[in-house]
Amino acid sequence: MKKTEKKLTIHKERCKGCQICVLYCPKKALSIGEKLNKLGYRYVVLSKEDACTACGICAEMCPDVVIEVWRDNE
Amino acid sequence: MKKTEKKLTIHKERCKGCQICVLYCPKKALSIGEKLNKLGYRYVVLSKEDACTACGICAEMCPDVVIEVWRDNE
Amino acid sequence: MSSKKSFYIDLVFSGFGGQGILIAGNLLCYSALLDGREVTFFPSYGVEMRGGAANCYVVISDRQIGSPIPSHPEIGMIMSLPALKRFENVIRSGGYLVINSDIISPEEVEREDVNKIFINANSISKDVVGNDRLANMVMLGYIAKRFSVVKKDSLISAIKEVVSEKHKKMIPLNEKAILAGYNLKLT
Amino acid sequence: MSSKKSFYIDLVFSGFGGQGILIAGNLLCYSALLDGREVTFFPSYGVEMRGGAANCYVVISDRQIGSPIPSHPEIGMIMSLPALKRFENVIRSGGYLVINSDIISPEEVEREDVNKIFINANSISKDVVGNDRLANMVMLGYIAKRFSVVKKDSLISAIKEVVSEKHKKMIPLNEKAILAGYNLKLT
Amino acid sequence: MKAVYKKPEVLKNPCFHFCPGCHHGTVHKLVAEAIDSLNLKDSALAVIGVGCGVFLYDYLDVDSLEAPHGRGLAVATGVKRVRPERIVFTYQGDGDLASIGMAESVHAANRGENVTVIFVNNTIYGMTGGQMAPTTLLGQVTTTSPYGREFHRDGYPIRMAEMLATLEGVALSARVSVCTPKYLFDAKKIIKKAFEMQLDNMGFTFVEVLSSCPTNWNMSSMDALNRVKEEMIPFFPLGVFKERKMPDVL
Amino acid sequence: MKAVYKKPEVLKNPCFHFCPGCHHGTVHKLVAEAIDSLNLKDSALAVIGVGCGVFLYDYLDVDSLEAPHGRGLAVATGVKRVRPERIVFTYQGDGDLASIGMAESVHAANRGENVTVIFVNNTIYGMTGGQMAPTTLLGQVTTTSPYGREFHRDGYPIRMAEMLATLEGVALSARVSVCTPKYLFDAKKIIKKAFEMQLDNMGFTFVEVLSSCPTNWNMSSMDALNRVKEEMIPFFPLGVFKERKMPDVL
Amino acid sequence: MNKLFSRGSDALAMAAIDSGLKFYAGYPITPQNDIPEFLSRELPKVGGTFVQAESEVASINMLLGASSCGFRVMTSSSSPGISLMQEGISYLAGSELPAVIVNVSRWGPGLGGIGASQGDYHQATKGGGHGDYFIPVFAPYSVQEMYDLTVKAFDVADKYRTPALILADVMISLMRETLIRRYPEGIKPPEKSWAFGERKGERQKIIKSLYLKGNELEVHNWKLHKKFEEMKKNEILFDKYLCDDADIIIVAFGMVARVARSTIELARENGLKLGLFRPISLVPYPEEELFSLTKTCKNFFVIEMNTGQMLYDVMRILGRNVNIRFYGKPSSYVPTPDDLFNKAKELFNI
Amino acid sequence: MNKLFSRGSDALAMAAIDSGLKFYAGYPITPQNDIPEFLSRELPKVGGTFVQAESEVASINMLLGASSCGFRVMTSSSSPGISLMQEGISYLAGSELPAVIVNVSRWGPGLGGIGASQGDYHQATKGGGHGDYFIPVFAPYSVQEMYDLTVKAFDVADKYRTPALILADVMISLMRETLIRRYPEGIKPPEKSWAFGERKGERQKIIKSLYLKGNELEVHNWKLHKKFEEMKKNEILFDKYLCDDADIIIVAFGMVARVARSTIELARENGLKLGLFRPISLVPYPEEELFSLTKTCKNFFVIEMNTGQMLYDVMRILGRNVNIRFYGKPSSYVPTPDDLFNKAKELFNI
Ligand SMILES: Cc1ncc(C[n+]2csc(CCOP(=O)(O)OP(=O)(O)O)c2C)c(N)n1
Ligand SMILES: Cc1ncc(C[n+]2csc(CCOP(=O)(O)OP(=O)(O)O)c2C)c(N)n1
Ligand code: SF4
Ligand code: SF4
Ligand code: SF4
Ligand code: SF4
Repeated sequence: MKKTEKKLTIHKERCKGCQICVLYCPKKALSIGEKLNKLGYRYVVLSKEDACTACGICAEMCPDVVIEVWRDNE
Repeated sequence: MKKTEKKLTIHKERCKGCQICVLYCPKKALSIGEKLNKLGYRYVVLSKEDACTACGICAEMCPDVVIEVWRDNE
Repeated sequence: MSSKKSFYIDLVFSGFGGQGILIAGNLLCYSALLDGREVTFFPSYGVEMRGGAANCYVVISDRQIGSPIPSHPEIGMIMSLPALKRFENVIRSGGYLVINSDIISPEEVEREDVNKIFINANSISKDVVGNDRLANMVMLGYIAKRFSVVKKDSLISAIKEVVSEKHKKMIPLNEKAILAGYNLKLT
Repeated sequence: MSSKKSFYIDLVFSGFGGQGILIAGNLLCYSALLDGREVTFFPSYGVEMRGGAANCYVVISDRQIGSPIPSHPEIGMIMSLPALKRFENVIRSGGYLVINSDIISPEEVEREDVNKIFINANSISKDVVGNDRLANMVMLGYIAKRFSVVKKDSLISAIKEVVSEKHKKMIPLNEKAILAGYNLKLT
Repeated sequence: MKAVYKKPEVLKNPCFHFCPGCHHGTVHKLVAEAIDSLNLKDSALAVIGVGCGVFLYDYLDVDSLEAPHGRGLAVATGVKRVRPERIVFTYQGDGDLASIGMAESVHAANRGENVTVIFVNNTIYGMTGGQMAPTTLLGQVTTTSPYGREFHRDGYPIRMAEMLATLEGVALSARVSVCTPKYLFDAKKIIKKAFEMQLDNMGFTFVEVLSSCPTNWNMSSMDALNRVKEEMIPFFPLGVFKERKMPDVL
Repeated sequence: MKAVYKKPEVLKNPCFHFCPGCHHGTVHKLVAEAIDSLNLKDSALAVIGVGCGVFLYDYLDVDSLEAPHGRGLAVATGVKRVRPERIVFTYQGDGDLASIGMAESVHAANRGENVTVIFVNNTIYGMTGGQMAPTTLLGQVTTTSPYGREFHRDGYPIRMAEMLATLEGVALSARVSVCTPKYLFDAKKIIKKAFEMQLDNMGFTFVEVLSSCPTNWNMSSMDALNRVKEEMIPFFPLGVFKERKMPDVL
Repeated sequence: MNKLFSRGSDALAMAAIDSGLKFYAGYPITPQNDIPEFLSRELPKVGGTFVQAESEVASINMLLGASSCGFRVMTSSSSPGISLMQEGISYLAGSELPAVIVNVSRWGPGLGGIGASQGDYHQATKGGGHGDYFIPVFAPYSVQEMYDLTVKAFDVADKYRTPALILADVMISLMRETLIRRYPEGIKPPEKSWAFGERKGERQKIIKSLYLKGNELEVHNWKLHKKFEEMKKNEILFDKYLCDDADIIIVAFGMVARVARSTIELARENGLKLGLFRPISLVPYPEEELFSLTKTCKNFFVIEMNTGQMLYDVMRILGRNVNIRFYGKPSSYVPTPDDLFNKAKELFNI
Repeated sequence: MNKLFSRGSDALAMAAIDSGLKFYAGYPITPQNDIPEFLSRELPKVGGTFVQAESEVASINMLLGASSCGFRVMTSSSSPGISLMQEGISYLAGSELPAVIVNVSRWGPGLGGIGASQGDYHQATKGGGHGDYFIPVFAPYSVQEMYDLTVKAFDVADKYRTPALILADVMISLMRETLIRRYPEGIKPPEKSWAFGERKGERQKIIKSLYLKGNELEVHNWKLHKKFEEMKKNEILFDKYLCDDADIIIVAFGMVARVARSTIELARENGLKLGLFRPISLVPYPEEELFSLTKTCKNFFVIEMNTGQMLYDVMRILGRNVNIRFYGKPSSYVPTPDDLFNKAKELFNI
């Protein structure tokens, strides 16, 4: 069985660091990084890439449409 | 037993001939007369004085406070 | 009515609703229009809706008319006691109160400096058309003639303008009542 | 500052909420009042509530002050990147951008016709008071001295006006931070 | 001789300008009776809406304040907040209270202002000559619904007593009628109770009175009376929709 | 690769001006998703109230009309009556819809205007800086209730979804939240249903979305999220309070 | 030719229908109820929509919605109701949305009375609403003008994308006189590409009055002001009567101007040369036309049914070198020709 | 002496409290929220009532209720909200009820913007509401005047039984500068025997604006007008700065006048004799005082943050024999002293 391909696009310049995605990620794969983006916020990073199952919940919950999630599982 | 004294005061100049009192008089003692008052309305008259029991319903129902009812029944 | 001095006459019609007050006023307007005059008609209005009252003003002139509500009209057609009370003091001094004496007794009128004309219009209506419902037309006919307001022909031709489609058959009766008033001789 | 030409200076303070922007602005005002000058203070406002931004304008003069919002202030105290972006083009030509270089890297500044002064205010604050929370005071101290805005004594005495009752014990730390900025020598 | 019925004291002048058979007169009487019986002549303060009831001060000997059309309950709020000792009531028609005044009515109710509302619902705009009201029944012909009220165009007749009863701030919400002796006696009781509750600082008290407007319904008084019974009551059921037994303390 | 989640098509510019953690962004997304999924980009017409959502047109690629504060539903009525083929929705805050706009809101609902309302209830005035709203909870401190909302002075938090559900003209009245994934998915469904019902000419559809305003609540996004769950939902229960299954024909 | 004996309000409503009115919203108020009553009956017959709104505030905002869709829209009310519309009128102006607003004005302030009055002149002409804008205002003085100026108002509203006001009074509205119902040829509503129609993949349209960025609101304000300057060039209406040789020129509008005509005839019969200047468009005001009269006449007599409002404009326009007298009557009884004649004699010492 | 470094809005709110404000009702709107926020905190402490109303319409009507009981009442808002109050203001005027209304005006029309503007001059001074009335209007230009003129407004409101308006702007409202908090001695609220108090068997009191019988409304209207005439005699406030020898006199109010002072200094340093005339009471306008300047000066420079509103009054007052120039800036950026100096040179060709 081929491994499911997945991709998380984080539009970091839009992230406001609210942590809603971090809270609801079922795998705790996300966290807030140290660096500031142009808006002056510490933005989210996918800190445990392997843990991510591309379930999309982070993206659904993000108020600022920062995250897009893709999967290829034929 | 002394007969109950009663009195109906009809302020005929205020009567607008709406007939509400006539309708609700339980004894059908009231009726609308032929003559016009100063306002131009045919006003109510106590046409069956004896029938009246001074129950006061006509007065209660009259929108224009035309009728006052008195009774003395000690 | 001289050719130099322009023609101008103003009237108020007043009574209860149902007495055809507005119809009478309107009929006079249409007649005057047929005579080629300028006409304004102004119905009463008030804050209170009174079941009772109905009034209107009519001004007829051969020039453009100023106010359609004359402060002191010359002629009042009075069909109820409240109407008398309301307009008695409004008629101009030297003007005319034309009063339906079947409804208002002469002693109700207080003013001295106006001319009072009493017409038993209900009775006349009863006489000529069988009921008192056209008292307004009787009064109007009289006024039209007495004060040379409009031409007789115009008055008659205008009836159809104010009688609604479904009451068409009433036109001849109206005509009768008007003529009764028109031909009325009062002393 | 000559005795003939009147004294006038206008500044804008800008950064994130929490950086003490308004406190710095206010402190400058109270100091200038102690110097006996006319002062106006104008806080920013906007339709949007942004968690982030905080700005204010301060004008100090020895005459009655016109607009409390100068169109092109001479000096900008800049504590965040958005602040830089917003006010960079507002400072008057030949004016000064005083920038916290611990937050904004020099290459972010685009304008050529203004003087740029970079202060590593967070680091200095850390050095003198143990944390970076008084970077605002470091910057303010520098500005006060560099542009002869207010007297040192006034600046120090005014601290108590802007520090709330329950933070009283912070006064000496504020003083330290201000003096650090005041005594700063930049090349 | 004792009076079985006599003109209420506070009714200084009962020569109402209302049309024959109009229930505004009846409602004026009932309010006057309540004021008499609770001895409120000095303390009552009427806030009068714009509608056929606008001349209430000509009839009732109580301090009176005329509110702009629809704003009775904002005005009453202003009065009651600074003169809590006065017994403040508004007298408003359905156009006034439920159409233009909807926001002020709902919010005063929601705030639980300690005032009493006498709401005269006659399913029409009386004073202005018979236009459609928010309470006009479906199918009812008015001068601005010449083809009958149609819900797609005009919406539904609104039941204020029920709607307001859903609000926490409301202490009493009731609908009464004065079209039969029995209903009238009920109405009398409820109106009195509303004032009593205000005296007890219970909060917002609201009495909707179904009323006739023979003139603008184009009906005789008798037919109008019947219409209240046959058409209005079925749509606007009588009753007490909410009655708080305790003052408003959480 | 297939998108598990990608930016809705109609969301032309997701660089929201909203504060960190503000649910306005989430609600904008959900509306955009509904428009995408029902293919309404060309037919949707937004009537935008005045509040933090006032710049909706900067984000959603739909024809947009700015209404005066509180008048969204009067404006939407005007639009829908002459352009019934457009799918009209209002986007309004609690100050806008439930305070100043109360009369317009209740009457549009009562008329059963065939429009959809997205009502963002964050218990506060966001745009103007945190004043008390009609939905502010008891005890809540705001800039104009510095000692906490007190019902005697300020009235009760008003439950719009429940109140409007009592009106005949309303086809759908529901309250949703976006504070957890489960609630968010429910919200998504309801918002879509509201638009579908408008497409089916069912009448007035109303979706109240409980939302956070971390800035004016003086809270972190996380605490704000919690407040929605712990304080708001208990007072403003989620659910569908009315759903008409048939179009509005008597 | 369609010659009728018509009520002013009906004439206005007919003009609206002839102009292609699509949407009317209004709230009852005396003395203008004939207009909504007429339209509730007639508008549906021509495919228009009549809505009785819950208030005047709702009415004007419904107009904002319907107008944004490119249709001709109208509301009518009377003074207190017009006050309630001021925010909405300002929004219409700011959003550049055409609409016709009819004020059958009554007597204020407050609930006042329902008689005729000209007490709303200031409100109508100097922006009752907030912000820097003017809207065109027309003042009919006959049943015919109720028709003609309504047609004009729709035309101007569309042309300049602005709300336009008809300032009428109860007399002209309730009275009946002859009316020729003639929709002028050549007047056509313009295409409204800015309005919401079918979108069909076009660019998103936004209609708003909020301008926050940079100086865009300043630009917008000047744009609105330019419209007003354009209107001054193109839309001025006035009436002059026997001004050429007049020793005293009456300046009056609406009902009063009507009475003044009779006064002038009366005066001339008595050897006194009076003339009349009547602004028909109150905004834009016929300033040049009025001022040019100072070449031949030094006496001006302003008459209004208020305590002096248009007087402010007349003083501004004529300056201090002529003799201006004022007679005000804040009363529901329109003065008679005699009244005015006597006043003229009294105030000008003749 | 209580010398503070205070925000304009706080100064105003303090003045209200010092004047004995008993009831405030208002609805949030930028940029005047500091006033209700201050009062919601402070008013209860002195036994007053603060109500956040559901709207501006409700606010003004709550004032009507509370004022009828004889207490000092106030509301505040900004332009769109003030438009919504116009009906209520007209009712207050008609019912002769005192109240203070604060307009921290913003930029219209419509939603417009929140910057400083003087676009509401017409609305404020020429009756945004219906009917024939004027209300006093005061325009502060400093934090100190925010205090002083609020005290004045309460005083005038009571004295004439009229609503009074403070026309402020966002700059003066949000800025801080020094304030001396001094309630003037000798100013006392009058007894209000007309108001609802305890009745105690007295005659029924009726407060209303409906006058239907005979000519009672005419009488009432003239009564209101007389008040205005009285105010003209007693309540005019203005400021003159270096007018005596001026070649050009700037006429400006509020914020702009403040900038103009600096302009004048700048100009005089450059050898140009400018002066300033600043109306502080916009209603009643200092007409005589302004006109009397034409004796010594023929050049007048009107400057406003709008496209020309007070200009109408200045033209009316000065007439056509002097040279009037106008510079308008409907923009949230208050012009600088330099701007005005340059404009003066340009417009007067110097
Ligand atoms: C702002 C405003 N709009 C409209 C009116 C006109 N108006 C007077 S009374 C009234 C409504 C009357 O109906 P209702 O409130 O039901 O009372 P009723 O006369 O039937 O008792 C209206 C619309 C007004 N006075 N003010
Ligand atoms: C007539 C009027 N009054 C007041 C305002 C000011 N105002 C703008 S938005 C707003 C309320 C914002 O709160 P809400 O509607 O709850 O939306 P939020 O910002 O919380 O999303 C107010 C009062 C206005 N624009 N117009
Ligand atoms: S939810 Fe969105 S805005 Fe918030 S931290 Fe995550 S990615 Fe950033
Ligand atoms: S109820 Fe009254 S008004 Fe009616 S008929 Fe009887 S007495 Fe007359
Ligand atoms: S119009 Fe109707 S409500 Fe008004 S007094 Fe007459 S019957 Fe009563
Ligand atoms: S103020 Fe509140 S509602 Fe407005 S954007 Fe910020 S968090 Fe959202």
